Amino acid sequence: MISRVDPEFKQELHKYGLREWNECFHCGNCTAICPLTKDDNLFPRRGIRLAQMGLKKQLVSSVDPWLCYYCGECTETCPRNANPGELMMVLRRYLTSCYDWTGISRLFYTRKIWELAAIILIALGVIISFLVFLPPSPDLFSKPQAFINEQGGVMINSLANGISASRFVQLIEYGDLLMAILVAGFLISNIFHMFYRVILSDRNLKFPFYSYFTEFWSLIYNFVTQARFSKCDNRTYWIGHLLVMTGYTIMFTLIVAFLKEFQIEEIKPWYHWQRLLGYYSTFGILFFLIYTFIGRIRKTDLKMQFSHPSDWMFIVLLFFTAVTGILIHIFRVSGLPAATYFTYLIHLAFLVPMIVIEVPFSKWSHLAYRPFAVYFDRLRRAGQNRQSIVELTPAI
Amino acid sequence: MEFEPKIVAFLCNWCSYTGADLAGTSRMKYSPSLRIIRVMCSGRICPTFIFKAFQEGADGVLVCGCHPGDCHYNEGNYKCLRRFKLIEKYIRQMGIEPDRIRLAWISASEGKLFAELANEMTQTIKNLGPSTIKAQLEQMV
Amino acid sequence: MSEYDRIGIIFCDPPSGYTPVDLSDLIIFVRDNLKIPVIIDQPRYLFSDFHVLMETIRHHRLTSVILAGIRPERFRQIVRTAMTKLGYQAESVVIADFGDTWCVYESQVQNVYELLERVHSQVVDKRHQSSHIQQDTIVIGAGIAGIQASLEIANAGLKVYLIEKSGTIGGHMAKFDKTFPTLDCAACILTPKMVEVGQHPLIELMTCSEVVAVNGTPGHYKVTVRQSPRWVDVKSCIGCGTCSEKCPVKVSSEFDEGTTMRKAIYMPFPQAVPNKYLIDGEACRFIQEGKCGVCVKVCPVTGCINLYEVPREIEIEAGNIIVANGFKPFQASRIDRFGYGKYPNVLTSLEFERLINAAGPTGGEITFRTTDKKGNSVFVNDSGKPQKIGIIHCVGSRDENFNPYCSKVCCMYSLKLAHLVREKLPSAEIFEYFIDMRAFGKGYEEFYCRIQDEGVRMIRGKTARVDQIDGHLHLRTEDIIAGRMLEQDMDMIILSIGLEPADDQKKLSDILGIDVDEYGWFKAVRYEIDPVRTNRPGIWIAGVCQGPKDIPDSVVQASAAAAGVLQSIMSDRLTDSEVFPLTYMIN
Amino acid sequence: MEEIRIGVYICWCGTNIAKNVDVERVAAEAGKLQGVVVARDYKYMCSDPGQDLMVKDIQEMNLNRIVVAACSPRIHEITFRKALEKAGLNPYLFQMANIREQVSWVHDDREKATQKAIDLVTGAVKRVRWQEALNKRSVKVNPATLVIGGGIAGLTAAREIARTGRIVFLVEKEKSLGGMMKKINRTFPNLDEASKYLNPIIEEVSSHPHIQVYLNSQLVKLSGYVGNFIGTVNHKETQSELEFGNIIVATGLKPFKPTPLSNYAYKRLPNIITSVEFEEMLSKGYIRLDSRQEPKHVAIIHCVGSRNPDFLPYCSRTCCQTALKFANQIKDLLPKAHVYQIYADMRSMSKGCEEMYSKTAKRGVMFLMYDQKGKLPYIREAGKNEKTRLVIEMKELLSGEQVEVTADLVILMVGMEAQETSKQLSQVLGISRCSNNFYIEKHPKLDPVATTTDGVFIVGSCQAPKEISDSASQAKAAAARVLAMINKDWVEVEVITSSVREEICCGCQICVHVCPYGAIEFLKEKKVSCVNEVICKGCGTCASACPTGAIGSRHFTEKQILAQIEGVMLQLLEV
Repeated sequence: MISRVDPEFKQELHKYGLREWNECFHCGNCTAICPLTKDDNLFPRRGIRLAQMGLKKQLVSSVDPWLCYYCGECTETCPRNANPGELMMVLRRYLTSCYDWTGISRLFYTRKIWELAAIILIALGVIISFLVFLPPSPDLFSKPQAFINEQGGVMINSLANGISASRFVQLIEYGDLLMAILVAGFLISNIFHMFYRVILSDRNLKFPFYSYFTEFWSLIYNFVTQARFSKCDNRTYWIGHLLVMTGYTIMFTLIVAFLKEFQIEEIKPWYHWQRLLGYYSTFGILFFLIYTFIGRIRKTDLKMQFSHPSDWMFIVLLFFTAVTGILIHIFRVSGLPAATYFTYLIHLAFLVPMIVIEVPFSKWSHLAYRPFAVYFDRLRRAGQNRQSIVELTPAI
Repeated sequence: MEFEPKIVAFLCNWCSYTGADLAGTSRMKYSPSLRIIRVMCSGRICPTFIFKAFQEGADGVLVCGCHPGDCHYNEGNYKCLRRFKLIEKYIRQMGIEPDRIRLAWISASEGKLFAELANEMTQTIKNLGPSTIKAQLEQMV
Repeated sequence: MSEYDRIGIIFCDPPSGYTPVDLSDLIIFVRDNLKIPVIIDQPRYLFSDFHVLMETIRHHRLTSVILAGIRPERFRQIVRTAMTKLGYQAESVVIADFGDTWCVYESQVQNVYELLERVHSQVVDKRHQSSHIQQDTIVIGAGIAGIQASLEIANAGLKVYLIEKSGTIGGHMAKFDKTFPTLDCAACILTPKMVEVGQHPLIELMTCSEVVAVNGTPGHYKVTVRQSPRWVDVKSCIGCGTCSEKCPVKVSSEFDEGTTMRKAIYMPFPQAVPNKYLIDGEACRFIQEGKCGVCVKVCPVTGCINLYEVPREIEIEAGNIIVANGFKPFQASRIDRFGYGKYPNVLTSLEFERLINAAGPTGGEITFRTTDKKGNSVFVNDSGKPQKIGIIHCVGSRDENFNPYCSKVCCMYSLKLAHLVREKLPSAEIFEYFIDMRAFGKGYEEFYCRIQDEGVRMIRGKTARVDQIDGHLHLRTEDIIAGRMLEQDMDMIILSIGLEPADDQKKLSDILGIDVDEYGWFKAVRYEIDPVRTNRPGIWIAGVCQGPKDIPDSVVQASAAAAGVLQSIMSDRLTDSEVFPLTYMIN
Repeated sequence: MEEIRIGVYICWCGTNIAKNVDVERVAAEAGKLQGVVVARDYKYMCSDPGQDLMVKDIQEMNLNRIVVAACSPRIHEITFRKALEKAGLNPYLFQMANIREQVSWVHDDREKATQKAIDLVTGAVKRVRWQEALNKRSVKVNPATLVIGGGIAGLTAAREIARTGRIVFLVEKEKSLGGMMKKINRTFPNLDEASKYLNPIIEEVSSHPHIQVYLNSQLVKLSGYVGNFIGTVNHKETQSELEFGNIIVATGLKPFKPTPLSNYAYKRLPNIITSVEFEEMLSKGYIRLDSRQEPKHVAIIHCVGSRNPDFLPYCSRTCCQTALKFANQIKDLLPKAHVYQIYADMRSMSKGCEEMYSKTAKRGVMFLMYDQKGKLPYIREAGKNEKTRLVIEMKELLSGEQVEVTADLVILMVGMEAQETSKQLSQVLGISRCSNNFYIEKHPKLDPVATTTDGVFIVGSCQAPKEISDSASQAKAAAARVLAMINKDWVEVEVITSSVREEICCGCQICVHVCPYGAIEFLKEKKVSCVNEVICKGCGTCASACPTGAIGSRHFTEKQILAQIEGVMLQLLEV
């Protein structure tokens, strides 16, 4: 089928960051030097080609950008300094905005103030609803001892005025559940949209039905271990990424699913599972955040040189959430109920927007898209049961 | 041993000899039966050369010149054409098959043509078999 | 003064306020005594209409003009413009100012005559003095361009000093086996020219010499040349080679690009000109530590080898200098992902050129590179023949991290190498990895099609890295046209390295005062229509030192530079940088 | 008759000859021939040591005939003749056998090739016995020069020579000077005005006292030889006779008419123009469609006609770089326009052109690669509701997608082909043309501006398409040759003219009518013919027409050729 070349597409792509990649003259050096490329995934050159020619349909239906983990070697050795690595980053942002059928992420990516406004709006919404439903009890300041339990820590669930501890936790749980459903709904619909674009819209792609399941293990395996990331030479990124990923998932599951066991009144000894998990995930998140902050500021490493606002937004929110989380814990242990209450409030004010905005519409969505991309790629590969048409060279 | 004909070829220096050199630089392979003699112009080739070649036992004679109009000396190849027609008639009386001699125009850029011509002529001479002129002359003397 | 020179004198009208005076006797004096052929008396209209002035000068075929009268310099500028438009020097316009005393009294008439006489003799002498520009020419660098330029000038009957840094002339072309696109052997083209240079009475060849200082004015350059010692007397050496056999020191031969070893006392290559031996100062034990001296003992000609020879400086007078110091190949080791230097069978194209050359280390056989007992890598005949050869284009060229320009010749010589491999190893598989195939010249495209028909696989896609895995050279390339990743195991890799300015280019540009472009190549004043003229009159550039180009273009540029030299010598004046009428001054 | 002592030298030419010919055996066989005193083989006969070997033999064994079996005499006959002169032997007592181009390079069977080489060497040895000493004639050179063609090459050559004060006749068939460069608006890579360079030269040449310019005139007849040519020039229905010493041909080239390539629909669909027409539009300072609006989509298609075996099988060298220049000019004039470059190989290799390529890419030009050997891009009319009138369909190689490109204006980078007058002029000058009708240079590397005819030089694009700077360099190179000849004031002329042995001339005057140059007069009183050696060019037609063999051309005498025929066939006896 014939597709029409569209020179306007370049201007549109420029909004997603990085202007100079058009002088690529297709020498194939980046695809050859990248350790992750295989026969059908000839990224990053194919991505550059489609972007240069403005073939939107082919671009959106290719999963290549998600298979690149930006080790930066291609940009280093590119003879024309056309930043192929950074273009892959740009294409990931573009694909995120394409998969999102609501069009919100396109809005966030192209006009940064919308994203900021949305975050502030949600934060205010959280604060107000929190203050309305769970108002601070008046004697927080006058009689702080009322909230101290026998170990000297603050009973976190009974800080609200006239609301029993269990009711308090229940309300928070309802909020979390609501948020989780909302986020999951958007994310899964986007994934299905991605599935439609990558697999279904390609008429002549046929593959056995059972391969849906046989290949499913790859989704899980990649989600958990990010095996592909380990193939890049610089492994510290991979370890940092593993830490923050596990830490985040633990915190997320604790809050949404096991809030009752996690947010309890008495202060457990430090070796209790609940504390240990808390410490591990905060350490993981903090390690990653510090490493990324330094990298993005010093711009020594290639992948850190072009920071799009959406990258900063996501790290800043995560950072404040983590910091406020730690503060809550400190205030609880040291018995300061008022401080605990208000930091808890701020903690939520950062946490909720981060999850509601970042996960489905912005950078954080790659946690879903990357494993699915590997999964869809294996589906396509199973479909074509690749035999090379052109027997040019016996590629050993 | 399979009969390997010997053909004497008179090539003019400006066009056909350059064409033969071009066949060489382009590494075109042709049969080694040709024995090339360089003259300044095809007009220089006189009947005695052709008869001398047959007398010395040549199985065929090839005369090459520039394309009409391209001759470095304006008219040399026209004179050669006229003489060749005369010789063609004359050698029939001497009992030499007319196919044993041949006239061809080769320009400086037709290396390929020269190679094909050499192969083609070798083939025709092979079909005709060795020339018996030399043997007959030795019997007479 | 050559017969083409004609002087004209114009008596200008006096400025307003003076009455024109009869100059008949002055004109008679000028015509009879000074014998000036063209005399124009107080032309009222001449200087107002530029084209009439041009027409008059052209009609009388004037080559220099004397403006006489009262304050005639009013008209100097317009006459100068006319003369420069006609291609003459601006200095060919001279002023004879009678001062304010225009009235012709006895006393003033005499000094007017003397003034005219002095001005006239000054013009005649000036033509004499400027006609004596130095007839000799210095050519720096004896590659194919330097050789061609020297022959063009010497065959016109003028003396040439050919200054060559290394021990022999021939430059890089002497190292090649065949040349594209006609595949005739480089030696067959170059050696006769080298012989002609060696035997030419008017060419003085100075090897192992470098230009260290240039002063003097254009047309009269005084050049100091530092000749480092050969330690072997060129005249008496009979080239028997016994000294080289006995010499204990072995170093890698730079002529063979390190593929073979040579002795400290050596002849660069069998067809070298001068065909004599010389000693490599760094390698010779005697010169470094004062030990050995075996060569002196075995040399049949007494006194031929003089190990105490010292460098000497020679002063040469020259009218013109042609710079043709060639280029330096790109160091392939600068790109470590190709593995040059780490893996023995990754060769540069120049090394392969020597390997495949009949006079090369293996007599033209293509064999693997192995290391001998002493650890230096050599080619020996029985080290096995490679079956799969890859040629990687644009190594170091078209690359912003190294040289952003295109070196123009690598595509074509890679095709040629592929053909030579096909000729020597008919069963070998040959791959060429390129970005754009640049076969632009006469017969180049046909050559490219012929090589493709011979079964050389052209893969559009530049190889990124070469790793040696269990003896094979593992190659990763993206085959763009077929849309596949190629992981191949090769036996031998040839890197088509690009061209870079020579090491001494910066030094030379400072000494000669000619400017270089941002990559270090010499810059022509008006590259579009005159690529050989530099910003200093009398100094010309030719060949690759001006920018990467192939052999036919270098030869043509050498002759073009020779044209500039011949023209300046034969026309007795040195045209400074392009003589353009004022309106077209180039910024 | 002095005793004939022949030296035979067989050259290896590296491996070129030694690969297919058993050189030692040829030398051995040659050694057995009658009169051969020494027969050697050496790796590079044309090199310094090779020639010294020969000179030493001549002096020590006082040889008086030399045969060298090596490459073609057209390349190194002069070299070896010089070596003979150095050894004090007359250069014409020398014969070459071509065993490289005509033996080792064209036959694989080593045995038969060696046999053929032996035959050729035997023929040469037998022939060299009958060769006599001849002395080259040196002739005074007329300092005037004829330059044919008024393009940048012709103008530069004329100016370089005229500046030394010598007369130049400049013949131009058009009515104005400037040639192809006049049609060009700007030059690459720095986008300078072409007229900024061209006009001063035209001005200087047309007003130079030593240059006589003949506009809309052509050279129709030429006679004489190097240093003393006489040419008749048709000049506005008058004919003028000119005398000059050298000829510099600078007739340039013409653009290819793309009409036969139907897929480009040239002249069939609107707004499809060639690169030359686009240059005219640019020199007017604006870019307009037929409908007077400014185009929004401009497509530039490369290799139209070039690299195409049915039309121009060669690469026209300058169109890629011109196309990049066009892209920059379009972006300057129409910042909002979209430019597409549809190319096969981007051949931007000249100085500064790779940087121009990357600059053009930075400005957002879209490069699409098509397979020049496969299906060419196809231009068709766009549908009714389309924004643009034209659509180009092509298979894009870099992405592997079948794409279509919308275009308002399509510029075809047409190839360059030889002038149609080149056939007629090559016959007048007696120089040969290659298969693409460009003139053939004597040797691309040894002698790139000379031709096989001495005194005739070819410069600029009449030899092959090339850039302006290369044309100017070639013009100066030819000027150097001419100036060198003028400066030396004499030139050696081939001496193989005819001569008459009056004792056996029967006065039949056949030779007088046969000679194409009228160089033979019939002396009434002696009743014999006599050759005017100045006019005779040595073609030898008279020698073969003479019934008694009285008239013979030197160096190609009857005896010598008959002896060579004998020699060539001699081997038949022993085998």
